[in-house]
Amino acid sequence: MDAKILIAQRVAQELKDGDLVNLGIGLPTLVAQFLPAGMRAFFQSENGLIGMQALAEKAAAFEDLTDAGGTPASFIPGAAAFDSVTSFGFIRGGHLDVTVLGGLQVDEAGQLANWMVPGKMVPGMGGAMDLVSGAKRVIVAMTHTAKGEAKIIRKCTLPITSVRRVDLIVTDMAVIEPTAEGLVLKEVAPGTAIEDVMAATEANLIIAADIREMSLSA
Amino acid sequence: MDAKILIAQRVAQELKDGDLVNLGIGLPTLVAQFLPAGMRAFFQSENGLIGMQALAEKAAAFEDLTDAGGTPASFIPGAAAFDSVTSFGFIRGGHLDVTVLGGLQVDEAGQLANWMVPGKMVPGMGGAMDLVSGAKRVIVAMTHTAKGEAKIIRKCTLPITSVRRVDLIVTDMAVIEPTAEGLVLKEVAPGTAIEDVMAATEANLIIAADIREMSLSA
Amino acid sequence: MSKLTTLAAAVEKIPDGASVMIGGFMGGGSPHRLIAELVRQGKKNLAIIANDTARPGIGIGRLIDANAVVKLVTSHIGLNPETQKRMIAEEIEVELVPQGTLAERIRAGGTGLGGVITPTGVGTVVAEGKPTIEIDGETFLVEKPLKADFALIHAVRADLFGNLQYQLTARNFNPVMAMAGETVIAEADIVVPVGMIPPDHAETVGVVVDFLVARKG
Amino acid sequence: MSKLTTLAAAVEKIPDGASVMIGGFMGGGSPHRLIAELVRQGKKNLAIIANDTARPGIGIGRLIDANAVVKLVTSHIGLNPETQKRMIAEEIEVELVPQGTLAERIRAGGTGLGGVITPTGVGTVVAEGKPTIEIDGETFLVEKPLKADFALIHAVRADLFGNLQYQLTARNFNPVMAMAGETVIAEADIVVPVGMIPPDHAETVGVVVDFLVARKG
Repeated sequence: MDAKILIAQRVAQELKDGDLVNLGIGLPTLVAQFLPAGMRAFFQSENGLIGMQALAEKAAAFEDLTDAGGTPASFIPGAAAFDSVTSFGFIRGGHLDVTVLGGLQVDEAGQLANWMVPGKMVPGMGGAMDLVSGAKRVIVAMTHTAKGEAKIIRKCTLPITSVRRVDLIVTDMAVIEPTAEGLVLKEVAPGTAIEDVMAATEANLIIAADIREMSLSA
Repeated sequence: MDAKILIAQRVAQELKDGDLVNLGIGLPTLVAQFLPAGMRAFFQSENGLIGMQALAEKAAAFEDLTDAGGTPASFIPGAAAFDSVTSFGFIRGGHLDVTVLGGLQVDEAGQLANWMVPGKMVPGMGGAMDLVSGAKRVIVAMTHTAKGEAKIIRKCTLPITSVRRVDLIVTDMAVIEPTAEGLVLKEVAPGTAIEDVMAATEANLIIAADIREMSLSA
Repeated sequence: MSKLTTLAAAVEKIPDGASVMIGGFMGGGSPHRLIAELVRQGKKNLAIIANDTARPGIGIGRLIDANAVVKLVTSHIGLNPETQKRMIAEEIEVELVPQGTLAERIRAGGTGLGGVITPTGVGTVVAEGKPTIEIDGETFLVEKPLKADFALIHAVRADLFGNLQYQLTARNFNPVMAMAGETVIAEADIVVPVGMIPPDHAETVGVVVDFLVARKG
Repeated sequence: MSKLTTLAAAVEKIPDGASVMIGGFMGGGSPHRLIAELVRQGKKNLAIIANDTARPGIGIGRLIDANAVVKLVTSHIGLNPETQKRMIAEEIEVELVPQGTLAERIRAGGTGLGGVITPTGVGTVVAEGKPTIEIDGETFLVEKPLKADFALIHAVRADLFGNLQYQLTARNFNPVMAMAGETVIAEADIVVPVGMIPPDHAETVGVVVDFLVARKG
């Protein structure tokens, strides 16, 4: 299975009925496709809409309605539009149940770095710092390694996005929960051994007593 | 002439075409009646409307449209409604050209007291503190004395509304401009002698070189 | 996904002693049916956050008359002699807050800001005991956010999901309070199916509204 | 009392070196005609405040392409390699601000607040050199207000007095910037007579708008 699809499927199971959810650009946006049947989540786009959904047909594209990546989108009945001030009022004010973001690094303190590589790539933090600081639950969705390099490491070497400890890391190899005691390995991907995960991870992992294989259906 | 009418007429001459103006409850609301012909001011009501005007006929009263005193009102074409946060954003943000308020005391520093008499009358400041701190121009419209007691005094004995120096005091006896040098007596009401104003004022007054009689038409 | 409930059931969720924000300005735009039901159910020891207490017998004034309030954060009580009397008799603890500061403190509570930096009140009795901060040579007051267990909101129109629309000066504190209540109960004159309020006209977004009471229900 | 003017006349008011807020999010809801006219008139040394610089050739990206910008306060330049290149070459001084903080700083500028007290950015590089404040045991950053000489706004509909309406995600930074520009120039897809936008639907109040440019004009 494609690594991104696997991650998106697993993250989708973390959402609860009625949740207000923000999906970052890229991999996280795939999550919306894998909601369990009958479950309803409300997707916020930080450029000013709650109730966003993917465009069903290209012909319906409208220049005044895009997602946060600038891609044409559509909305569900009952959706609401608002300005950037209000949008981040929802985020910072604790109204957002879940945010799913990509990551460059996560460390043993559960701190995320995802907005710049000094001297190389300086995209800016966009909404990421507010999202990580403000959402009730922060899920990092990323590939376990990048070009063979570990991304889950002892201590972030890149500038962090927030001092806040993220709530869950979902990769193509594992599900890891940052806790006050450290990173707890809770699930491994189908066909992945615990040792494979350990080898691909620089950070220390605490193996959960009830560790199990990732379940990919609700 | 009625003292209140005289004050309202004189204050009306201070408004300029296109001004955004907030009129306090009571005497100040009379000002709107005396705008010079052809002049257009926009009246803000702090409960959430710009473009308010007096109700033309009682039958048009509508419970969801009142002035800040709770009295039914109406609006001009092009009026806009907004919430209390936005309303005070206009006031504090320097968008309000003029505020006209009543006063209990004004002192030589040009500081106004108009929101409480300790132990006797504690109405609360409502929007007065924001208005006096935030408006570009603050005009105090009040009777010169209260039950024979001077209201324009050396130093406010009542709790002040703002440390800000007000821009003009219009009473039934005089027009006084607070300056860095002190209170400057600029105009006297028709039939009022400078000595009468001095006698009814506890504060020191600087007599303007070009002191004149109040003109009550534009 | 309807949030519609009965008036009685909605108000039963509010326990004695709760902190409650109530929209309205001199009675205009207050949730009058929710207020009447608070009185009917005999609620006590409420801590009310509201712009004013209207007049005796009107709007939030009815909660004062019913002796339901022990604490009050407000900007103006000048037109309600009952509130003033009870404040002076120390039956109600009253905190007077400049109106713009009150609005911003509630906004800060609802949007996760740590406080409000305002010029309003500097050098007055309002500043007593509060920290100040100097920014670019100017002194400002630092005022704390306000939140509440409940926010009681009046809207002119709601869809079943809780998207709300307001009207003229009945808007006032309602939209900002809808963001700052732990549980938000809205009373609407008109309730319509989801989809009838277009996205650009939903002034309060339904996700923050927990319960909805129709004018008749 | 019409505020309508021509595109050229409106943009001529903006001198080289001015600070300019521009609405829009990745090009969506940007005042595209005003931007094109800034380029056509060959403006230089502008200090731009905007959420992003879109992409090369699109929206605010066109000002980057035209070498019109020397300073930029923004939250995201990830999709515009031109901006990144010029930043690294030190041709443009870029201040990166978290998006929610950017919105609040502009709001503070437009509404007379002395600053913003936010949890966002605490303990990160964003906090470097900035004061922090402790409130009820929690640490927050203090961020300064932002104002600008001009704000360039895109609206879907305007009346001649300057009341503005927005549409879906083309709203974004436009309403808040309309409060924070010393001079506000709005470009609207549709311009209607005064009275056609009812009071409850005027999202930006005309009193803050100085000049209005129609789609064709």
